[in-house]
Amino acid sequence: MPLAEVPNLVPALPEIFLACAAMVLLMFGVFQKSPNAAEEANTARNIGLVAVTMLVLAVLLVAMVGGTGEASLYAFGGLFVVDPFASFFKVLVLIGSGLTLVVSGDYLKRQGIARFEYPVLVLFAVIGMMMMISANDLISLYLGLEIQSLSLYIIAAFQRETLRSTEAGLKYFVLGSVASGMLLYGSSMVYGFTGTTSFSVLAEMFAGQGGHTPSVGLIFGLVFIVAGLAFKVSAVPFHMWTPDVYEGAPTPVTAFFAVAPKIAGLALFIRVLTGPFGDLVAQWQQIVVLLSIASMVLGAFAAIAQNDIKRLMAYSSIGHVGYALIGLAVGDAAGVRGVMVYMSIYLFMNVGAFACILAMRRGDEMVTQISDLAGLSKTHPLLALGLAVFMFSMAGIPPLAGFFGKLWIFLAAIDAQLYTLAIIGVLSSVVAAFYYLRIVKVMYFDDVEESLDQPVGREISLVVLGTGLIILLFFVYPAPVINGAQAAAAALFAG
Amino acid sequence: MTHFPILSLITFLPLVGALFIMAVRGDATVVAQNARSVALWTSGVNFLLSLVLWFNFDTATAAFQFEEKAEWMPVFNVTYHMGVDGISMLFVLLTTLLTPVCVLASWDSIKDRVKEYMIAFLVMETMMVGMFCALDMVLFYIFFEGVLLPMFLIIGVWGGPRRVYSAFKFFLYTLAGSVLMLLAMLAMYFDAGTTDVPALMKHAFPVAMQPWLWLAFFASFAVKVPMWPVHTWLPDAHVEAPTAGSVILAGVLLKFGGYGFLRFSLPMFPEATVMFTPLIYTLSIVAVIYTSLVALAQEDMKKLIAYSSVAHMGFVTVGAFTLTVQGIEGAIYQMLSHGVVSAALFLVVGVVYDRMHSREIAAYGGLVHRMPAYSLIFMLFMLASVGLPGTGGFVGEFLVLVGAFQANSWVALFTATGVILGAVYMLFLYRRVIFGKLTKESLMKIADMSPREMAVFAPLVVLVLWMGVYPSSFLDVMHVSVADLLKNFEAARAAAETLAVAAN
Amino acid sequence: MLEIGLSHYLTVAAILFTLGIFGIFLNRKNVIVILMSVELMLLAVNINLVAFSMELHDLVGQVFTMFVLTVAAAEASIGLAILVVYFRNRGSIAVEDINVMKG
Amino acid sequence: MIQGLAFYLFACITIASAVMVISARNPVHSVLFLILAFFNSAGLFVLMGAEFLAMILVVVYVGAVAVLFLFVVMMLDINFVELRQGFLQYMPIGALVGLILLVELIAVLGGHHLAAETGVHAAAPVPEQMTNTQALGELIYTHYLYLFQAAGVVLLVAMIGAIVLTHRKRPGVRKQRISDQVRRGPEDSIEVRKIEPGRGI
Amino acid sequence: MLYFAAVFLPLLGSAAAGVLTFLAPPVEEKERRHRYDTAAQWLTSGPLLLSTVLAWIIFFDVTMGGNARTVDLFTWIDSGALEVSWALRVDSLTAVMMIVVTTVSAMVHVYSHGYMHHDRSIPRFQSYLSLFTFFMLMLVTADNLIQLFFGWEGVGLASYLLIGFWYDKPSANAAAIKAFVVNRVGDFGFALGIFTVFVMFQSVSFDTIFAAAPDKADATIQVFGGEFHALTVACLLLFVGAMGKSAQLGLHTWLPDAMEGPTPVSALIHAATMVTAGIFMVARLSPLFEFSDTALAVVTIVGASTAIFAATVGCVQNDIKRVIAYSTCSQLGYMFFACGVSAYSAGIFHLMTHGFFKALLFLGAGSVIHAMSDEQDMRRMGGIWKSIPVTYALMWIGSIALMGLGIPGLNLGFAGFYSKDVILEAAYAAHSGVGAYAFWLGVLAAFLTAFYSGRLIFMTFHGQPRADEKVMAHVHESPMIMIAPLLVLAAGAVAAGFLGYAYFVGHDTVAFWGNSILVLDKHPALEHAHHVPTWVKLAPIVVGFGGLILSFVFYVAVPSIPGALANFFQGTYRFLLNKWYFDELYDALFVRPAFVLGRGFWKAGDGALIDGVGPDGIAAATRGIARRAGRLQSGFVYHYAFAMLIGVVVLITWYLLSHAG
Repeated sequence: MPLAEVPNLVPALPEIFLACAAMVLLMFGVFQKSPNAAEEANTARNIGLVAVTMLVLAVLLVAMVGGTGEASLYAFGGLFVVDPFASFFKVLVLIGSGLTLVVSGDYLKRQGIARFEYPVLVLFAVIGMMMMISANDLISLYLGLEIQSLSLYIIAAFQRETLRSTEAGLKYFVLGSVASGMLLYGSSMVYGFTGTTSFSVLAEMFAGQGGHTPSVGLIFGLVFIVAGLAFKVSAVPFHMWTPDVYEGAPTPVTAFFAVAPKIAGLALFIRVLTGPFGDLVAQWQQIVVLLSIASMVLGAFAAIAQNDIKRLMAYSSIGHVGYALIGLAVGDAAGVRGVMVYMSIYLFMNVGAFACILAMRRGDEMVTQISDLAGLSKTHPLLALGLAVFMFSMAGIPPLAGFFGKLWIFLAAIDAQLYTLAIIGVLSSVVAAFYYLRIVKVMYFDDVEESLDQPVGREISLVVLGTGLIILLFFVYPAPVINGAQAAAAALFAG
Repeated sequence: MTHFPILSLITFLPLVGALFIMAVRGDATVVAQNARSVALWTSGVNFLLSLVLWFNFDTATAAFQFEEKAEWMPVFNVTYHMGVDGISMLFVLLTTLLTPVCVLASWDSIKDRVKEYMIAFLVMETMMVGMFCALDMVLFYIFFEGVLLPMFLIIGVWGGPRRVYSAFKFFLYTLAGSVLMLLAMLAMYFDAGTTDVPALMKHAFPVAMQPWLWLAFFASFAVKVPMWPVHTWLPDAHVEAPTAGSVILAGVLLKFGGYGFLRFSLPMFPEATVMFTPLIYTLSIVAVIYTSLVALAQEDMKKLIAYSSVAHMGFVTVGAFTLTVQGIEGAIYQMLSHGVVSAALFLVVGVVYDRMHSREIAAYGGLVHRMPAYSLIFMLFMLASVGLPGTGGFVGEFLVLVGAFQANSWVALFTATGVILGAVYMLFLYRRVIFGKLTKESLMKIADMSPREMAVFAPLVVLVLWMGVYPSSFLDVMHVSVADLLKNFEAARAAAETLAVAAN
Repeated sequence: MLEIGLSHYLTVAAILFTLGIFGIFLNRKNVIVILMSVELMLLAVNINLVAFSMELHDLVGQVFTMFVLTVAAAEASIGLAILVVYFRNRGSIAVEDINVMKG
Repeated sequence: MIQGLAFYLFACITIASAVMVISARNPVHSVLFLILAFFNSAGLFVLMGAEFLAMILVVVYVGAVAVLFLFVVMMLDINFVELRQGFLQYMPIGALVGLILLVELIAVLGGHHLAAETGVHAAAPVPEQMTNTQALGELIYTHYLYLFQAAGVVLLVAMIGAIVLTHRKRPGVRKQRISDQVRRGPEDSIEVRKIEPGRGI
Repeated sequence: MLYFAAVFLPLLGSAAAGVLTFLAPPVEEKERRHRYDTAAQWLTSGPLLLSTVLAWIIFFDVTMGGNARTVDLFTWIDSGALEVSWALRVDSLTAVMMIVVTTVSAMVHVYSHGYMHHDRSIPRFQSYLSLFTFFMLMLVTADNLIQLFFGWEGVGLASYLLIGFWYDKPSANAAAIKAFVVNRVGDFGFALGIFTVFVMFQSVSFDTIFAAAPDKADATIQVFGGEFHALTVACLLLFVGAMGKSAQLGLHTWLPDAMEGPTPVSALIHAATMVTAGIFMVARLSPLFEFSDTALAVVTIVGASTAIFAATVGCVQNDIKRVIAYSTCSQLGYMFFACGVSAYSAGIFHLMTHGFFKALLFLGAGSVIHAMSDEQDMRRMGGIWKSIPVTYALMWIGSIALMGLGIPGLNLGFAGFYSKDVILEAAYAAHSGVGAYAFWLGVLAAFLTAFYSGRLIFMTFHGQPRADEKVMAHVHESPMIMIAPLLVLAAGAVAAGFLGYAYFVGHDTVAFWGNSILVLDKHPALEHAHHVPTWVKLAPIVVGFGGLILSFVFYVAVPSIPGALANFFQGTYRFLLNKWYFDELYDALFVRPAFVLGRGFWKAGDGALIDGVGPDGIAAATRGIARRAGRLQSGFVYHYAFAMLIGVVVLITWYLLSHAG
């Protein structure tokens, strides 16, 4: 066997860059002398800012790598792939992580958990996600997933002095491990029944099969993989961890959870189902449809009874995943394009909404009850406006961006003649509108009981403003996102 | 035609005004005052601009005019396409007229959060005008739904004691209706390959598909109209909304449904339209009789007028589905005149509500002693609502009934009973509020209308008489478009029949 | 009967896997046992992978197994760390006690 | 023959220990049974010709992971008498669902025969002349270099995590600071005092 | 221009007075207020008098000069085939109506100066009166059905406003609403009739439909689930409108109540003009009615029945105005059955004469009421003829005209003599079943008419004074401004019949009417009316004198008889006194159920059913589901894991069953 030639590292440049950056920051943090808590927080803040910068640079790198013009770049012997689809999602993940990192600084400091490990772990999680997105092999999928998951377990429990945070971490960990186990078990079966773990080979293998039904064992494996992935994107019935973890984890972590891993998970979900198993769409479509319906319906109904806004956002995210899964269930370029548009918009809505939640402080204590928002429109008019925009957008009311997300999804569903799915989708969106409206109602219609603290942090204001404008004005010029998604989706199915 | 994007200007000018108001800062009272002025100026100028449409409108063609088209979402083949024809142009004018009226009507009655209020109204104007101008389904839907946002806030923030319930009911009811329409639109897109309304009007949808599409659109429009039995949101919304909110709700929002039927259901699904006409007739007749009777039993002025709106809109739906020239023109006319009359009636209620903060009919009586001018104006609009010849209300009702009689004499018979019942409840209302001895202590000092209030009513008074005496100025606008609509309808029907024959 | 084939190994793995899952949801009292159950599941996966690798004459399965082992170790350490901090807050690791958040 | 017997031996013990892991009253026992299960699985690995993995299993799992478990179990001073009640609370339904799964798995896997299209794709066929260890090494450091590095990241993350979560600075604790010790010179540790004769200290 | 001025001058006056209503100072400033009141009075009366002069000029121009024409103003409604213009169509029929309307209206305007002297809102009253006149003129000058409908509803509105003029009085308000609504019921039929006409002819213009009517004589139409003779359907529906406006049996209930309005209003609207619009309409549409024997028969029967019904009720009423109101009702019945036997011109003739003498009676009654300090109950009058001799004399003139008394041999009598006789003769001459029915009921009604007219005179002016001292002390003759119009009307009541007979129904009739009225040759009742047996000619007069004498006996000679009779025939008396229980019947049949249904639909239908099952029900169910979904999230890790397991198992099992199975 010849000695390994130097592999082509270019496609993985963003990941490598981030990994190096993370380790440098780690070193820097470790050897930085921080005599007292304030100093330590300051260091953490600086490292956080550097991390954000790194993420921004990574976006540029992704654009650079993805912009080389070729449809798909393979690296490391085909274990790693970069295509427009991957680039698109990586950019989303990077933006989401960056924004959540920006808004988290203030919170961490106030809660006394501003430690440099936080941004570093976020960076590692991002690396994991990017690996997931670029995975072209079951093993790289698994490792990426684990890097991400391990980092997330840790930051979920990051506020280690509180019971809630640690309980969130514990629950997430236990259930996450089970899900990983299932995913692995499924992977092993797929490997066993096909003899390969490479997505490309798998795709080739099934490409010519046509109507031939694959072996039951393979499908079993697929079901287990789907279950594991469904857990990561918190699709019903693998969603049970979501509300508890969202509620318990520190709010910036929740914001991060709601955005980046979900997007990466969906990307992975799409990659796995449409890539290697793309020709088995008939086998998995029904499964995804079931997951989708269950998620939409549960997301819509369960959120109504919530009083904690973070918990509500958890159910909301479950519902959103349900919609995104409609696009996946369609299983063609239109569907994937829908998911991509949907997730792009979802990203900004959620970041914005969580930024607003992060601004909820009373008497220097963070609060998360919905009733705490009462009369926000009088005390913090712009914040209230922002949150209202996000809520309406999530409810899918035009002309806000959320509507367009749903539009593209339903467009794909109708095209694929999944009428029942579409009808359940729109009806559950009406139910869901109820609880989004409830938040608007609390902010606008109810009277102030006890005002939240002024002022709102600068980063949060900026993020709310920025994301709010994006959501508000998306309709003016939607072409970049849609065209990007279109190209990416087309590339995914072409290659 | 002019290439100046006049429709976009009219549509988005209010939004500019809203942004301007948003930028206003400073002392609370100054901000409020400035917000009011800006809103009034913006909407006023917008009205004047919309008159350009009126004067430059070519009544000889059925084609869309003042068209604008721009790329928007090329992947989906969705364009930014605006334009008006004889059916929609007048609604644009109605909207631009009513908005300044509303702003003026809220001048003193809204004291809390004036800035937000005015912004909401201007945003709403944008949505409403856009809805009537949109010639692309997606664009249409965006405006159609977008109205919910400001209206939800207007009811919820500035409304009465049960505003939360009403606002939610309004929002969710209408949303539930329209999401199904959205799906139908998407299905249409895949059948026709475009979302362009003029193109879709020419497209022949498969007969098997039409009933479903029709029903989905019906779900949306029926709620908006509102038709019995999905009308219950309306009384609640009206009762709780602030005066100007009710005005816009009754004056413009209810027209969305009727307009939608004419713009989509009729021209695009002719087969299904014919198939479901009995359903429409039945529901409309029930609406007319049932809600008229309900109106009779009301104790709240606004609720009574709200129920009367349901009854009047029953005429509209009957008219639209008679598929006769008179019926359709009558339906449009009825919508326009109802837009003016019901708006005015809500303003009428608002006048006394501002003074007494009660809408209970029982709280009033003998107002004519203190408020003669008010009584006169109330009388005028009450009569217009009753459909007295010489007022706008008559022409629409009459044309609808003429059309209905040609289509189905039973429908005309039952619908016409609404004319009798309408007289009963309106006169009864008027009598209880205006006539009688002035005995209530609280009313002894009530003042007649102020000049500002007069100014609010002036355009409406002129309009309602104008519409009654010389309706041709409005009917002329719609003739060609309606004729064209019917011509295409018949052609589509004929084509479908030949197809069916050929298939056999 | 004594001819040992792939199916035998797979069956063993399936039983182990099921036992692992059993351990997770039947266990009421001790989180550590849950962690051990997870290890059992991963063990089952490893047996599967190695068995397939043997059958297919392909080393990829074994490579996969090695990574699984690595990750499993990392996972165990993090799991135990979380458990420790949880215990510090709650003073218990009974599974039934982990329900501050619900609904 | 011997292989068969060995398989049944290892398999039975593995499964029996697994049962004990989840049903033992005392977590310490559970850990010990886990170790037993691992040992026997290592035996199965050997039977399948994966000697390196068998060794790794023993070293990593038994040597590190299981011991870690044991350590934590001991560290968390738990009253074992209270535990393990209500074990059978949801047994029937749980068992039912679990059994369904098991039956389905065995039904599918037990009757496993490789599909016709498989086997041809062996990406890394087992080389004949090399030992298992060597072959794996060749593979990991070349073709799977990327994943090898990734595994490193996983471990790094785990390390950071473990430290960040459990490491506590205790203000009262004295720690050895080597750099301080090294930097310490005579100047700041020795004070030279002139003592006038005859006066004493 | 002439036409235009004649029609629109009243509107101008109305508007001017309307403006004054708002400019007028408060009642407290008596002097200034008075100036405004006077101004308003003359601003309305002036144009109206002018309009009257113009109307007479037009009348002579049209009837004598034969210059019937139509002036198109501008388009009104134009939708598809439905093209309607505002137009002034003036032919003989219109001209007759115009003089009746303007003359009576002018007199009433002037009379009101005195009668309303003490009222608080004189400008408003005058404005309403002029407004009414305008609408009435629009009605009679309509050249199409829809403009007719405009005037039709417009006079209804004016009637509503004027009945409810004293808005403090709940009874007045109720009466006003009742009038409007009952009229609406009629208009409902009218409107449907218009639709039928439109469907048949694709036009609503008189010229077009009259020209096309003969061709459609046998046409049928598919309406209301059956196929009917088209013109019959149209005419019957239109006649429903006429019934409402002209207070015919069934839709008459509003008229007596309408007496709640000021007396000049009763004279103008509810005696002379508005209520005759129905007759006008039937006459105007004679080219349609002529082709439908069924419709004509119905008209005859309804008219005759109303005539007798109202007369019976009129005999027992005690309110002076109500007696006259029922009398009006009854006389309108005459006019209708005249039309019903195709003697349209006779009907119109009676309309005109009736306009004069009935206005006279009403205004006379007003004068009495004025004199009696607003007392309307005849039981509290009596013995005042000496105090108000002029009024007394005028009332006699009016009553005699109403009774239709005259000297048969000389053919000499007051107005009613000519017109009523010719109607009865025409009914007899129709030689048909319905004609005979009409004739005999008409004769009987003539008897009753004489009886109640006499009763009115005797109860009011003769016998012992039954009012209290204070009132009696105040009894005084009305001022000149009130008497003068009475004199003018009296002149009409005396001479109109004599002067008009030849033109309206006599040998000049064809030239007079031009082609404004169509009578088919197969309906020669009017021609034959001149050649009926003598007993037919004598019968009305004989019964008239009989009635008068009977009333004299009852109320002057032996005043105890009525009471005794009432006691003896208690049932009948009650029945009559309560106006055949029509109001009670309608109340039970329509009014109450409407309110009950309304409330029921509101509370049970909207509230419980639609909202309960619909939005509220769904909302409650949603909340329920939400709570249950929340409870599913128990917080226990093992439940969560179990859910995942179930998820996997379900998916696998489902797959096995559906795919591999």
